[in-house]
Amino acid sequence: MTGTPDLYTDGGTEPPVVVKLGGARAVDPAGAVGDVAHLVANGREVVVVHGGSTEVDDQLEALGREPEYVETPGGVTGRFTDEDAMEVFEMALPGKLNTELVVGLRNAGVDALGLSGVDGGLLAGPRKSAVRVLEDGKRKIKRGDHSGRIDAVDDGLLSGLLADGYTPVLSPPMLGEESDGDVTAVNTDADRAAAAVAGALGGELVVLTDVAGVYEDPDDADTLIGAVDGPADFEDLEAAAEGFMTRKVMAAKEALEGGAAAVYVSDANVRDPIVAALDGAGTRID
Amino acid sequence: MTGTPDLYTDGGTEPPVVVKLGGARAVDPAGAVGDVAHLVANGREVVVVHGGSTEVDDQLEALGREPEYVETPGGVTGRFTDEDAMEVFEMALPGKLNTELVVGLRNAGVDALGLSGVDGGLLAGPRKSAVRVLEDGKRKIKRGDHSGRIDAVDDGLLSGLLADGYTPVLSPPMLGEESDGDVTAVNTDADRAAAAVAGALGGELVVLTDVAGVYEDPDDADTLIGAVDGPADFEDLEAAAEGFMTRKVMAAKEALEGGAAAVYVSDANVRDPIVAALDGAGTRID
Amino acid sequence: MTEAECVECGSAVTLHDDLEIGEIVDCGTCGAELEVVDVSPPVLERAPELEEDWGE
Amino acid sequence: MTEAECVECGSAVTLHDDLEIGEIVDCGTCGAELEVVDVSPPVLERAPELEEDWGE
Ligand SMILES: [Zn+2]
Ligand SMILES: [Zn+2]
Repeated sequence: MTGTPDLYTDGGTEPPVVVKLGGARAVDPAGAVGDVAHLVANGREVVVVHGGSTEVDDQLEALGREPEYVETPGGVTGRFTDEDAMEVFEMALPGKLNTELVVGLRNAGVDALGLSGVDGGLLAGPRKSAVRVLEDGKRKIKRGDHSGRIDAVDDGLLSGLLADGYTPVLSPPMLGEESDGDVTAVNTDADRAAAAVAGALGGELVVLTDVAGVYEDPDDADTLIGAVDGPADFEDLEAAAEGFMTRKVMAAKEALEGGAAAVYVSDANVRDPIVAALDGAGTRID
Repeated sequence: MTGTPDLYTDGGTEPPVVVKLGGARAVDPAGAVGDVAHLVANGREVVVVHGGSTEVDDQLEALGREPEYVETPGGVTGRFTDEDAMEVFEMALPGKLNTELVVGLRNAGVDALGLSGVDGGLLAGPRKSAVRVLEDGKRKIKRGDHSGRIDAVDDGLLSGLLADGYTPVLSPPMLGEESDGDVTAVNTDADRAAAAVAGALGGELVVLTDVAGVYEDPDDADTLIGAVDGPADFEDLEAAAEGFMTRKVMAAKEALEGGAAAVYVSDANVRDPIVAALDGAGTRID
Repeated sequence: MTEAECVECGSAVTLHDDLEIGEIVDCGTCGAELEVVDVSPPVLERAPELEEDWGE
Repeated sequence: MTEAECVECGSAVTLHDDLEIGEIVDCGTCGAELEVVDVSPPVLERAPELEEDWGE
């Protein structure tokens, strides 16, 4: 999907870069913040997307509440976000983390502007309030979840802000559409949010994580997969991905299917991590 | 400052309306939310500004911390916002309250988009970290406060969003500029933030509160001041204002000096409170 | 042991005693997945198909 | 009772015993407002002018 340079709205030949920063404690944004500043100073359009699952847990615990995780029959573990948890989610992500990241980027010279997925209906899709869970070996339907999957991105809002020189800093929640037409703030995975944004903008998606990329064998540093080109390669990648990396690979697939130019999964904890990723340090998926 | 209609960017003759919703529990935003929807549906540009001091206190208490208030030698009581309190402030205002208000407005059909003052450097000015306080009868300098006063509004950002059909929903913190050039998220009064925005946009400022307006004698409902026109009237208003109303009147003054078309102080808890205010239900200041 | 009727094929579905609301049981006859929406007396509905999804 | 020098006029300023850092004292000679920036030994600086301001 890359190869031939196209002309973008800014008159340049490079697509916007969508950078996903981790919520995991292992992912230090300091290097990434300076790197975003370099890219922007060099005229590149950048959108930053961040998660913050551990911060949600920390704040729940500070408030004396217990984070609730459920296992689905398929073996996926995920947060169950009831109404109270959603409130803490809003406090942790668009509240604390987004504000701090915007301030950090502004101190690096970036005209950063924070938005959650509810703002302007930026990240929208159907709300899912029921989940299938496995509890004590029993399959159950559990209701009251606040989650959803993005099926629409207001790319016009982002393009407008980018054209005006702002660097959007995005975070969950997304805008969940109920069957009765009402909307609610709901949880969504930040990797997939970044993928949806990269797809909508035709951008390059850089997913920064706490390992160097996707490995054929995670215990063998020599088996880092450098480039994934075409369906056969991608099947190998899907087979190789384990644990949390499965989600990164699924996000990569969604980004490319949505129109992203390329996806990079790479290490956050190196010097200039975004430029390193774009230069091929981690796993590149086309 | 009103009287002769001017042409505004939307081609209409009416300036934007800047609505300040309370943070106080007494101010129910439900009526205001529907009213914003009416105004927007009728082609009026609206900017919403909200506070949320009681929510900050509630969250501090839920986290087992004590809200800290100080008294200045001049008798003004205000929050002392240390670094920890600022974090909770971010969680309560741009996190929880702003997200909930944006969702509420979207459910009323408004294309609402939330921003804090740090986003895009929207509300900026010098940070003040030292305050003069009166403690046990002693005057002291207390350092480590996170507060500031807005001296610049990015009105271009707001105009652009309004022209694109969005209704900005703004909240503190503001972007505090340190003497070394760094920036920090800092506390600022939401009434004065609304005043700064109304001034920058040449808008009409509607300050919704839990009383009908400014009274000559707060204990006598017949003494509501209906219209304040000119400096002599304004001096009477300043003399009449007591307690928290002193701050509303000071905000009104700042708004008008900054270029606002008019200021209305009026009751939030009536039907269609914004339209009622614009129609003269409360105190109108020119 | 109690029984309830499968909403898909009408067969009797045998249910264990400590049945919980929200639990999913399979119809032994037609294989439909049924959600327990009430327990006394037991009421079954077709269990909704739900994608495996997750948030932060 | 201790003393410290006024940074504005050089006069000796008499200080009470339970002096705290941050406290503001007035110079009896020139009237300057002085901030106690250290207590042992006491050090005075010109107290900053600060506007009355407040947040949420
Ligand atoms: Zn059946
Ligand atoms: Zn002196």
